[in-house]
Amino acid sequence: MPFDRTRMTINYLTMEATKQITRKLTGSKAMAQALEQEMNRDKNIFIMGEDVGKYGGIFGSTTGLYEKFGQERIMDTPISETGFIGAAIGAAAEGLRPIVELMFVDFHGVVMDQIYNHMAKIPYMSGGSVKLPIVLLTAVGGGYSDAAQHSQTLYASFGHLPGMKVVAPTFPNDIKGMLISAIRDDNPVVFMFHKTLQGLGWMDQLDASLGPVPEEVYTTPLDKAKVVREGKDVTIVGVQMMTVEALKAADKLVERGIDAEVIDLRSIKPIDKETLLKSVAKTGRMVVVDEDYYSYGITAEVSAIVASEGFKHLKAPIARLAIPDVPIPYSRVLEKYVIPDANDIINAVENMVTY
Amino acid sequence: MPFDRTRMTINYLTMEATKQITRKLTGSKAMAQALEQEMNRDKNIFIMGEDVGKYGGIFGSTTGLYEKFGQERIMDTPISETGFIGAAIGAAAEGLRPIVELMFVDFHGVVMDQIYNHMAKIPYMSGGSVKLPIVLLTAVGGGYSDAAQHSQTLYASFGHLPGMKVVAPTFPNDIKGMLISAIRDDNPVVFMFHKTLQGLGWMDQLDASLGPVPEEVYTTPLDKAKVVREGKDVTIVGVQMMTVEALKAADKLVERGIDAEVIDLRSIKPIDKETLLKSVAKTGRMVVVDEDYYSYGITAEVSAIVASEGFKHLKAPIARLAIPDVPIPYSRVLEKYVIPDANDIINAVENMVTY
Amino acid sequence: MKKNSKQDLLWIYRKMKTSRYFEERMEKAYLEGKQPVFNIGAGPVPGEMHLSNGQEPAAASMIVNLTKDDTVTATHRPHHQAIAKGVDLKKMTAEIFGKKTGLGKGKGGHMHLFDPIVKFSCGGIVGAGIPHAVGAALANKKKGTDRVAVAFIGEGAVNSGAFHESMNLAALWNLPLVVVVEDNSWGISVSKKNSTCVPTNDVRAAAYGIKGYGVRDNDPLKMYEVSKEAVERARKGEGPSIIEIETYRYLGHFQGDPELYRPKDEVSKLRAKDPIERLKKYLLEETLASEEDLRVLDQEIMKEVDNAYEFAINSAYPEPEEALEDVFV
Amino acid sequence: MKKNSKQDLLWIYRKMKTSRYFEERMEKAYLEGKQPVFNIGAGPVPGEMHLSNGQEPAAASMIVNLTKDDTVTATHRPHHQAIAKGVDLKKMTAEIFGKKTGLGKGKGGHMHLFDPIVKFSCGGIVGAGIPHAVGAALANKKKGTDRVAVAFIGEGAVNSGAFHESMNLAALWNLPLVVVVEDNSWGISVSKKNSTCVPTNDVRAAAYGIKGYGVRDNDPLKMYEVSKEAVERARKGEGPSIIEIETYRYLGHFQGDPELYRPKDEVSKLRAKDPIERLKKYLLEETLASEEDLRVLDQEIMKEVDNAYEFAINSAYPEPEEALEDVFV
Ligand SMILES: Cc1ncc(C[n+]2csc(CCOP(=O)(O)OP(=O)(O)O)c2C)c(N)n1
Ligand SMILES: Cc1ncc(C[n+]2csc(CCOP(=O)(O)OP(=O)(O)O)c2C)c(N)n1
Ligand SMILES: [Mg+2]
Ligand SMILES: [Mg+2]
Repeated sequence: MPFDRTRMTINYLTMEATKQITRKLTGSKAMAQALEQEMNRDKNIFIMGEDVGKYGGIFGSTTGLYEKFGQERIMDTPISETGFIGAAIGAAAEGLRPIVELMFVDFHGVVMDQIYNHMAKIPYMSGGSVKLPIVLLTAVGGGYSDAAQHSQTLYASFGHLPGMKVVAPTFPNDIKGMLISAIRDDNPVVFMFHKTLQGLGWMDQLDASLGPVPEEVYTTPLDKAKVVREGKDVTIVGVQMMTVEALKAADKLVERGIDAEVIDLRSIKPIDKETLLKSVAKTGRMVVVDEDYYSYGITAEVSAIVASEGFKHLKAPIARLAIPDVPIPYSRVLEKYVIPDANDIINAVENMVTY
Repeated sequence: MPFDRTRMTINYLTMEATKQITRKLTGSKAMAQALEQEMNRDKNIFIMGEDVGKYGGIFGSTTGLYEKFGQERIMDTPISETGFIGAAIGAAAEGLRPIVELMFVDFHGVVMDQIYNHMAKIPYMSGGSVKLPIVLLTAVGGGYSDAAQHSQTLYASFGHLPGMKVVAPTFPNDIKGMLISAIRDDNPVVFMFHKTLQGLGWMDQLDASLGPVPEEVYTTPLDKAKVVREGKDVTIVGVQMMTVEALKAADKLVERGIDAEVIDLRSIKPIDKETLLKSVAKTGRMVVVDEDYYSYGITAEVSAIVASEGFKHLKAPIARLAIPDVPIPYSRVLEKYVIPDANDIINAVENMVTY
Repeated sequence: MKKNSKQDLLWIYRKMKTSRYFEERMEKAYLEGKQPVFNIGAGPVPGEMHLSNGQEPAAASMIVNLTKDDTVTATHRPHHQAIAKGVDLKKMTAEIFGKKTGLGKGKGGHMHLFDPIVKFSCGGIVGAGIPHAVGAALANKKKGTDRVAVAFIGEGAVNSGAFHESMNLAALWNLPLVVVVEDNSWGISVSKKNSTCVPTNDVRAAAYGIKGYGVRDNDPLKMYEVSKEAVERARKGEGPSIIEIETYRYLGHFQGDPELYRPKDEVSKLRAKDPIERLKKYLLEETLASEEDLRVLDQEIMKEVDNAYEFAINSAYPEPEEALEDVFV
Repeated sequence: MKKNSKQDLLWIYRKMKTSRYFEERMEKAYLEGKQPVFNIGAGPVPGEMHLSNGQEPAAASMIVNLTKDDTVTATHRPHHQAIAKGVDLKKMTAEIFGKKTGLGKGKGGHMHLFDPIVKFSCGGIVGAGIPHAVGAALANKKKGTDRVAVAFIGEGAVNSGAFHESMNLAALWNLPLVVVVEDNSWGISVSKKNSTCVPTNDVRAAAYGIKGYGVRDNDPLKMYEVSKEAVERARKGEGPSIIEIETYRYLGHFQGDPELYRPKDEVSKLRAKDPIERLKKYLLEETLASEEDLRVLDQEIMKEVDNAYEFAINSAYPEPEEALEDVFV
């Protein structure tokens, strides 16, 4: 949804290409670069989705690819998610490597059967004889008043179900590396990208959405969390925008004499226990922050893992911040209230250190 | 799917009607009785679903109702879940009170959009001006080799999403009372009934599936767990078949000198924290058992609640037993391995008391 | 055109004009706070904004045949239908501004307008409103009324599974349903040619053994005629039907759409055939109204719309904690 | 019927017979451990069991036109198509018995048979296999082959959204796809009359601008003729088509179905027109085979099937921990 350039100034974050090996890219450009490089490598890869062609993906995931690969490999589809995501399964079973985009994760309900009963289970039900190397790209996240049907993350709705790897990288560098890993994986991978972290000219401009990305091809593991800030007093675990908020909170906590460690979860399924447990063994305290719904979400799973396996290290109960089990409201003041932010994190940490 | 009575002996669990006020009913008969009594009370109630008519519901939920109410109120539908569950929303908005059956919860993926983006959110998005008094009946559970697409419970897939009350009663008495409450509730309620607890003549015969049910109309709260066995050494939390297994385990634990308290969760959303916390304050130990997938499931949410709010009472880490994040396999030996049972619970408890 | 339709045609004109003017103001309101740098989340009207300028005949010429008690379900592009259906304009505008006085107390937003008093709803998921209309039609039938339900959808939505399941149900149960397909040639950037395997969707009525109507070139008069017939048939228990109207999308899919996918002159060609101007000409030619009548009418319309904006702008925002209310009744 | 079809007709006979005999044995195997008290989870073959006795022409008379490299997707009632497609009978039987030697190492079961060597798959969700066939057809086209994909579905599945989305995609992209609708009159207990708003589903081809064929009365010869044409058209790039065959379901929806919803004499009437017997009569009358030829053939078939059962019964069950394998490759 790039804004009409003829009518208005856009704050272009994307930097010009240079000859340097590592340049700064937005999340969206990192995605498009990963896709392009992999499509050049492997002719079996093709992309299907709504508006992935000339439009370049509503959230810029396929920018420029239609021009490079043409409509045979970058296929616009009708609004038939069950049809075309189901078709990806059939094509993958024939040896192709489809990448399909579900425009907003919020629409998963029209196609969940194909995703979780077929894509995720056929490899298992076939005893491993059918491989389904599919990447399901989908945009997640709120914070820009797109209301109840276009603002969700639904991390746990996917994480709960077996047979899919589910990732949600935050920074451009990870976006590229994890997308390449996802494409090369012979299993179904749900690749969630956060709209606000795509660095699009028509959304909030965040520093986090622009970052150094090596020009060459590289892979980043699909099952590892990452310590993005080291600290010793408390561990804050986030994903995507909540990682960004956690870093913001950590910066402010310094002023209050608190040294927070921030973990970017990156992988929703499987969760990287080791990184979490190692951190909590050091800090003894944990806040988990999620842009998904509270109940049965990331805050529950991470708390459960750490409370069980890191029991002896915990100096205080784990704090859970997430959307309080309400649909995401439209009005800015309401939406802001339900999505956790740096202030909420700071409050949670402060309550905790005085526990 | 009652077995052909002309060909084979059936083990009839259902007792003959008597003049007594409370008689023993199976889960299925308890459901049908609740539906019948409420339909007699309120002409706005009608039922739609596949095979709910003459067949009486594949798992006996609507037994005998077609004969009593006719096809205007007990409507067989085509295999069009999005169509008819979506139609329930439209009809509810017009003041009717539809009850719709999704034959197996495993099929939710073809209709999840109607359920979670519309049924669950319209009341909120309308600022409360649209009420949707809908009951979504759906059969859950495995254990009889129905394989990956017909054996799931998916408790957390529903529990994670806001706007629906989600219940999963175990015993006939609760089934009737909670179904009546669900029907009378002005909000969408997902009512999950467990196939094996319906007391059907063609499945495993369990004592738990037959129990005393008052003939008169009564309601049971939709948001309360129930202590079904008092004990002091450890709390075992289950739902439906896992409650049954927990009770079995508790009986055996007595022999080993362990006095277990068993809680039947009953309500998946919201979870009744008070009952859980009260119990753990007494026992200091907890095992959570779930027939749903492990990650982001009931074991996570209950652990997180208790680890956070009951932190100071815990003498050992909470143990989590659930399906180990694999699709449900067909072969009996494999399926038995992935679904927790009394032995698994006993082992978990024994590990825990020696913690 | 029968003589007794004068009132109807003036009504259609009024509703088309109201919608047009309402959206012209919305276009401006939407850009507030988004200049010089566009940011979708900024300004008094944040989020996505789908305007229907050019598509007014689909709504007004159909809904003139409905009463307050008939049901309409609409889409992510709902203003023209909402206005024609008589949704409270003040509350609707307030909702779009995210105010407490809005239809949904600020919780719904522009894609989620619910006015049960006039039985109007819409939503952001393509195709999803059709089953709701089927349910309303079912309720109408069950209650023994002669009320109908009308589902408005885009041509893109016809390729969704929800369409097919709904049409089969409606035909099977012989429900009083009319589905209006607003064929504006585009589903975001995907042309009808690239989404739909048949040239027109009225032929798909054959798959359900029901009536299919086609209206060419955004014609408000023809749309009126055809809708009248379809609604009357539905009222009389003669079953559902599909109407596809070729219509025009003047603006981008949403505000901010760069529209690089369509020919630069497409819109100017369409604007030259503006349906409101065409109807106006017809009204004058047939002396159903005078220039002066229409001038007065236009002023009334502007006043009504301006009042609604004023109400919306002057209303208070909800308190943050109200976010937690209304999940359950 | 052309002369050169002799081989094909004998093949069809063989496949129909194999399926019939396979399922007759299955009916018995399924009841083991379920007598005197029926318990769906008991015995060597637990779980649901959907048999296709009576529906053999749909599968055999279509698949005779396919090669190993063409793709077939089937349903919850998959044995007749699997056998016609040449799925490894031993591994298939072992799978149904839940053995380690099965197609899916015992993880799939009777509704989930996957044999990538002959490009066969099926599944337990109504309608869900159609998009998979679309994807296979798309792959065939992308690879520049003349391979086709055939989706078998029941008449009940035609009312699912998946059907509609798939047909539109296939027609839009002009894919080599044939959808075979096995109309056995019932979707569990719901009759076609109560599920489908049109009498026959071939008319629904009009909604996609493609060819629709109807085959009456379970006729294996007519099915052969029509399928041949549809497959040839698909191979030549002339696009998808729909074939609906009126067929018979001799048994309950699943084993254990009390079948209280259908007339007691329905099945006996159908059985009197058994398609295998009809084809046999035709083969003899047209002297395409002698009684002796067919007797020998029948014996071969029984041996093949008996061997498969023996293999299955003698195979080992998986180890419990193997449940944790194969989630990811
Ligand atoms: C199920 C679903 N898929 C995709 C989208 C994203 N989307 C919103 S509007 C739209 C195009 C709709 O086209 P059409 O039905 O022709 O309506 P129009 O926008 O032209 O009025 C798309 C793809 C959605 N909202 N829901
Ligand atoms: C999406 C979905 N809805 C419902 C079911 C339950 N179900 C299994 S088979 C069946 C009937 C199918 O009828 P039809 O397509 O005619 O096939 P048949 O059984 O007659 O071969 C139903 C409703 C299912 N498996 N999947
Ligand atoms: Mg359109
Ligand atoms: Mg059938």
